[in-house]
Amino acid sequence: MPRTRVELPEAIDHLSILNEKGELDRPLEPAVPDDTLLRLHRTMLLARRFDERLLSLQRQGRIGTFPPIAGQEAAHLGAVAILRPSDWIVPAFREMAADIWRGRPLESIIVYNNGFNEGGRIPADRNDLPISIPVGSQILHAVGIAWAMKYRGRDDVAMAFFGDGATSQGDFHEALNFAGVFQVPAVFVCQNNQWAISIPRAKQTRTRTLAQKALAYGIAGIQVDGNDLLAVYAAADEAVQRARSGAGATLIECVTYRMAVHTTADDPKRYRTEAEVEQWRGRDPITRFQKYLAAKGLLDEQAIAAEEEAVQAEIQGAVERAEEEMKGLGDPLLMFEHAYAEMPAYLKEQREEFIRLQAEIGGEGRNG
Amino acid sequence: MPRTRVELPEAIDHLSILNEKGELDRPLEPAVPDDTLLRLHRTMLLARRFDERLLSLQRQGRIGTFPPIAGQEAAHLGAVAILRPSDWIVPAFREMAADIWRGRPLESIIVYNNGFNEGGRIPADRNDLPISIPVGSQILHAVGIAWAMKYRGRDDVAMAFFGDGATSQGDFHEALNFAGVFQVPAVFVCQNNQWAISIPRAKQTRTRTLAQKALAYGIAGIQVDGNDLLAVYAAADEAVQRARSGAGATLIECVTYRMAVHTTADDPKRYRTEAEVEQWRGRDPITRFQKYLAAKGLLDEQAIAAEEEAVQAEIQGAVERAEEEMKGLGDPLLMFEHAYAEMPAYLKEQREEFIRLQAEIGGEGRNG
Amino acid sequence: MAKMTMVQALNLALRQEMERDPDVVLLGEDIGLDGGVFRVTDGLVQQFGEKRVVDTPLAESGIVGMSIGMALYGLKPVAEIQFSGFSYYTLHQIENHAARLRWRSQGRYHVPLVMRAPYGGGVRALEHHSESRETFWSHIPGIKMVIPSGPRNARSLLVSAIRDPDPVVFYEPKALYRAFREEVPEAEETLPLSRSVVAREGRDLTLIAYGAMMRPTLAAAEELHRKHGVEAEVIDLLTVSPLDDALMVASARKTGRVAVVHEAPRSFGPGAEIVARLVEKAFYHLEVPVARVTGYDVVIPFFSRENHYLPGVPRIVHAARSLLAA
Amino acid sequence: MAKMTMVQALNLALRQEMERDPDVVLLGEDIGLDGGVFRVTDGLVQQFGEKRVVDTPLAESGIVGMSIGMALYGLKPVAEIQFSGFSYYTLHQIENHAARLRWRSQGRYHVPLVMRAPYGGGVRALEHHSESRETFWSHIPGIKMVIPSGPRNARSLLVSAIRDPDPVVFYEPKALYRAFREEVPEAEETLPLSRSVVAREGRDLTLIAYGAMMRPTLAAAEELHRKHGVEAEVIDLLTVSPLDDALMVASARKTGRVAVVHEAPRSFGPGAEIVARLVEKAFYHLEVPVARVTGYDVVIPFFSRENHYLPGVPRIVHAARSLLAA
Ligand SMILES: Cc1ncc(C[n+]2csc(CCOP(=O)(O)OP(=O)(O)O)c2C)c(N)n1
Ligand SMILES: Cc1ncc(C[n+]2csc(CCOP(=O)(O)OP(=O)(O)O)c2C)c(N)n1
Ligand SMILES: [Mg+2]
Ligand SMILES: [Mg+2]
Repeated sequence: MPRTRVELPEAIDHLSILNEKGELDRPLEPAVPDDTLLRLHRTMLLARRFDERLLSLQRQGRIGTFPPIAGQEAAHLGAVAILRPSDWIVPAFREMAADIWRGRPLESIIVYNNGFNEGGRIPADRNDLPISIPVGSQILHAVGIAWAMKYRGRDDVAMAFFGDGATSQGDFHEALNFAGVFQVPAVFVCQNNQWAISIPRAKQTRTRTLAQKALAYGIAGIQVDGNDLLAVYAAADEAVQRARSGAGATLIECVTYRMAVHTTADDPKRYRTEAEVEQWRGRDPITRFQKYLAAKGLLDEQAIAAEEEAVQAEIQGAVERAEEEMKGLGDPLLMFEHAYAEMPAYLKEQREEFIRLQAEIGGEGRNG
Repeated sequence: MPRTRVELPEAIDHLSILNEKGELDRPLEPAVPDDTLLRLHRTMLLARRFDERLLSLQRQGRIGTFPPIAGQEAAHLGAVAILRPSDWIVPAFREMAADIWRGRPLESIIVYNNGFNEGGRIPADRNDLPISIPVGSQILHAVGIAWAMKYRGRDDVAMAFFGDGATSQGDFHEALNFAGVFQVPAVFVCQNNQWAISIPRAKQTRTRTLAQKALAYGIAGIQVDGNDLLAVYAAADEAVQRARSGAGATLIECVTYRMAVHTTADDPKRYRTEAEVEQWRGRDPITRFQKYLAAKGLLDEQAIAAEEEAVQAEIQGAVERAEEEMKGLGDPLLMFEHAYAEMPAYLKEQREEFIRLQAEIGGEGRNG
Repeated sequence: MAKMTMVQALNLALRQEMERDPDVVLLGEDIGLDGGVFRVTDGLVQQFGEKRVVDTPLAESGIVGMSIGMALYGLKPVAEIQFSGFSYYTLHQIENHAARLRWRSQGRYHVPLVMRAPYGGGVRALEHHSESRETFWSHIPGIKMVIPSGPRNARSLLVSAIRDPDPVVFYEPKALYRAFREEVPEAEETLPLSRSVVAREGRDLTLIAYGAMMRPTLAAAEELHRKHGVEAEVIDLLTVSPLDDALMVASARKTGRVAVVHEAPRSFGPGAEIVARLVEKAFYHLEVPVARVTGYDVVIPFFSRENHYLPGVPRIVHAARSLLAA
Repeated sequence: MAKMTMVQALNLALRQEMERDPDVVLLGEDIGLDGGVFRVTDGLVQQFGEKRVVDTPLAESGIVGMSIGMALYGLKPVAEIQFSGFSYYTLHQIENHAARLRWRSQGRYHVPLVMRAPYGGGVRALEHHSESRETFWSHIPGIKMVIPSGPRNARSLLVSAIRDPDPVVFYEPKALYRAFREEVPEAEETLPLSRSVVAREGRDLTLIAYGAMMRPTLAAAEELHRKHGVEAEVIDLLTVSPLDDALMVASARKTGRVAVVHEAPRSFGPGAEIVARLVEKAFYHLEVPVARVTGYDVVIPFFSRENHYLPGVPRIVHAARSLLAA
């Protein structure tokens, strides 16, 4: 009695399946159909090349600021790959490969990044939320969606994404605690990319892992090599099964790295060394996955080259379609739409005022 | 490598020294001078009887709503007992025995509870914050104070109090995480009294203990029997030493029970059974401590009776002084004070307006 | 028809909407067995079970953030914040998300949540339990800020708020929770949001108020009539934002003399917007400056002094008579 | 004297105050090695060390809540919130505590913190990075809401804000961070908080603005002069709250024609309070209704359309000419 150790029912594991050399831990290999493996590869490659293209469009002033994802493709794609269309994803802002996997057209990403609200539209057949910028806040939405799924008796799950920085936010805490209390079918995927802008992981929290924060909520927690698509997939599979079976939520920490700038407005040279980045370059999730596919006989140099060409063509088409589409956008009156289901009287008056003003002071540029 | 258990450096202990029968675990007995033990007993008794008196004043309409502390005396008094005057305490609203220990006059508690802002005044020689009602929010203030102590190179500590319910708040999370990252000399005392109004501890969070939440912040955590003043004292001693020595913060979960209503506006019959309350009556921190003192030869029936009489006299004096004091309070112009160091022009005008109005519509009652 | 307090009327609204629509769920602190600290949800957990009347952990941002998710999925969450003084914890969820998800998704999603909270002074409460900060929510595009003034309109407005496809902040004047009873029909009643009403007709001057201030304002109008032969028109906003200015403008044009009454601090308070609208739309009809009878620019004092802070009948009558004397 | 951008001028203010007073400490996200995402704190961690330039975990309520504790202990924390769109996370700390601890403790404690945040549109930023919600803070008794309009007054006001014994919310117009340079003396300069200034004298009408809107407002005044022979008086609030109405009232009495310019949404925005003050104090001098040239009651659109939302020179000129035509 007097001074005793409290035994905790939960424990935190670390999972890795494909190591940095692309070598497989065979007993842990998840059973993924070959065509899915190839689609996953294709999506990672597409996302990587599109990211690069966006960067060059941004440098040319053809789109605005955006957050590149390079290096993190496996960390989020591996997790959504296990989902059904009826599941929901609740992204932060660095999950482009997941968005693409779920069917978001590349054009819409360009349109969004060029400052058109139209780029935020989501087709009626996808159950995904738009990008959420206020760090940590969206995790609660996933809990609410998961709660509603359970309420409706569905065996779907809600999967939320966020970064290492987000784990410091109060909303992260409230979300995971609610998820534990209500035992909702949620999966929390933390893309621990080592940095929150200039703040390194070690200054974000004193804990050894982020996964262990699950112990504060009585939910499952696991840390995985986030540059190992198979490990992410396997952990997500386990978590999704747990969720679907009614056994509650899971926190998955994907240990990965942000290879590029935080956003195009950022200059990482101010706060991190090239040596660190270099070290992570050797852990690239795509080349590692390619080695695995090659070893399985699913992919060779030639096939990779063909894929590279195909994704470039796809990207080129998207850029052209987006630039065409954007010519027709920009009607300022759109700004008065979608504030409410029905436009309030005073807002209607403001809209009228705007139209009158446009006529009187010239329709060009600032109204403004 | 593949699937391995993450070893956590921290562990959570449970501590109990005086059991429910008042029996001592001798090796763990903290060295507390006899006169301090007697002062602690006196303070618990005073707080208990004053709590009862406040309840009757409230029922008579002589003060407003307040949150009784009965049952929790040891859980907070044990923790502050180890502090120096230069340490700071950051209370929630259910730490009256601690307030009294730190020198708050009983009168001021009555004046506060009767809706006079004057009751919030704190003498210049005490480093305590006033009561903080927004649950969880004050924990961050303790972190800031502790940070400032470290900045100034003092070896003082800031001790924050809060309830089980508060652990669900985002601010709790942010505070403990900051404390871990900045390694500040803070002690977080959670009075887990099993209820947050009508929400039982089990619905507040799915974890086995509250203390284990420390694992999410890389700080020390310990659970103690909160009705055992010696255990609380010993845990606080350890935590305060840790803090003073620069080794960081501690979360102490004091397992206790709210014996009375949440506040005088509450009706616990709606949500908890009399049997549960009865069970906790047997664990009363005061009778348990009295048995300990009796076994030590420091207290007997007669001495207890004398103490009872003394505290009643002290309370009676305070009630009389407070009621006398309150006759002189109520000047409405006080409401314009202490908004800013210097009163802004428009507020001065409002004050003038108020004075004019008072003259024109009569100085009585509502101005209003 | 039964005579009901506002608490009972709100309870009726919740019960009937829950009976009518299985997507309506309640969540908040102590709303289950405890029935809410003011008993607005009394009996509902017994009738609908813990599945639909959800006691949450103590975390306001959590409550509202989770409600947003529920609403996105198609439910109609009604979140109770125990006191409006703790609703500030939710501002980022409301401003950054609830108010914008329709807009952000260009119409794909919407957030039909209601955030209920008792607000205002006059009940001898502790610090943080008497504030009136409806301005925060009123200033946010995409949010509706509704405040009833009596049992019957409280019921109707709450029903409308629950059915409204957009997020509604619903502040309940706790001073009126049990202050008086009104006939509230069992049969369904709704009131449009974004529409104020004339609570009393008059030709001499216009008093504009809402929520708990409607009582002293109407009492002042009565006293003006009885003692001074003055006929005050009284407008009850009901929805503070989006602000319907049609009635107030019409009334101001008719009377030329207007006072606004609210308990929120004066500066940057709702009264300012009302003055601005009247200036925009009825300027040339105003005989005298619009008066603001409001809380002062201070924190509402602890309860022994709160009656000096809160506008009351004498102050409103005084302001009205000053308008007429000018 | 050196020609400085606003970013440099703010940096100078911070540096000099830190040199002068060891109690001044900075905290926030990315303010150390990164120098803040806008580089306002550039070089400071190198000069003062991590002990005084503190990179925090990503938690706004934490930053401000901790600052409150630091301030209570006697330090002078200057907290940076990376964008004002994320300052809402701190409302409960500001309203429930920072604004009240002086009052709650009846003068024993006070909270000399500054919460800095870039606000406003015009820099082609992402969602949540262009808002203007100074109303939230302006409505809170106990808080000062300060917004500079150029490098020189930014420096002086920030120095004053740091020295002020009360909590100051300091919104920096990010559109002006690097938009132009001004001479900023190396020697100490302060400006009183709660005092607006006449930025341009004129007799025909009054334009009231602050922050980023001062530029188009002054440009509009120039155009009115040049093209239309109209002399606009321009008032720069500098401190939005507590609102100093002396200058604007004097100006309105002189010109009788007033327009308020701000980028915040119109309804329940700062312009409403300005109209209300003018009605209270200059009603009989107003020839025409006070005009509000503001953002619309919508979320500021993504950057391709934001210029249609933001008031600009043509709109201000148009409003001014309409005032004169009426
Ligand atoms: C509440 C909030 N605070 C600050 C920011 C500014 N900001 C954008 S991203 C970011 C860092 C996020 O770090 P992390 O969560 O690790 O995600 P990552 O960017 O690494 O993907 C910050 C501080 C924000 N968007 N939201
Ligand atoms: C932020 C906030 N939300 C709600 C309340 C209303 N409230 C006051 S005390 C309380 C329960 C607190 O529970 P706990 O933290 O366990 O402390 P206890 O009352 O048991 O001492 C609640 C919900 C509040 N004061 N602050
Ligand atoms: Mg990160
Ligand atoms: Mg409790």
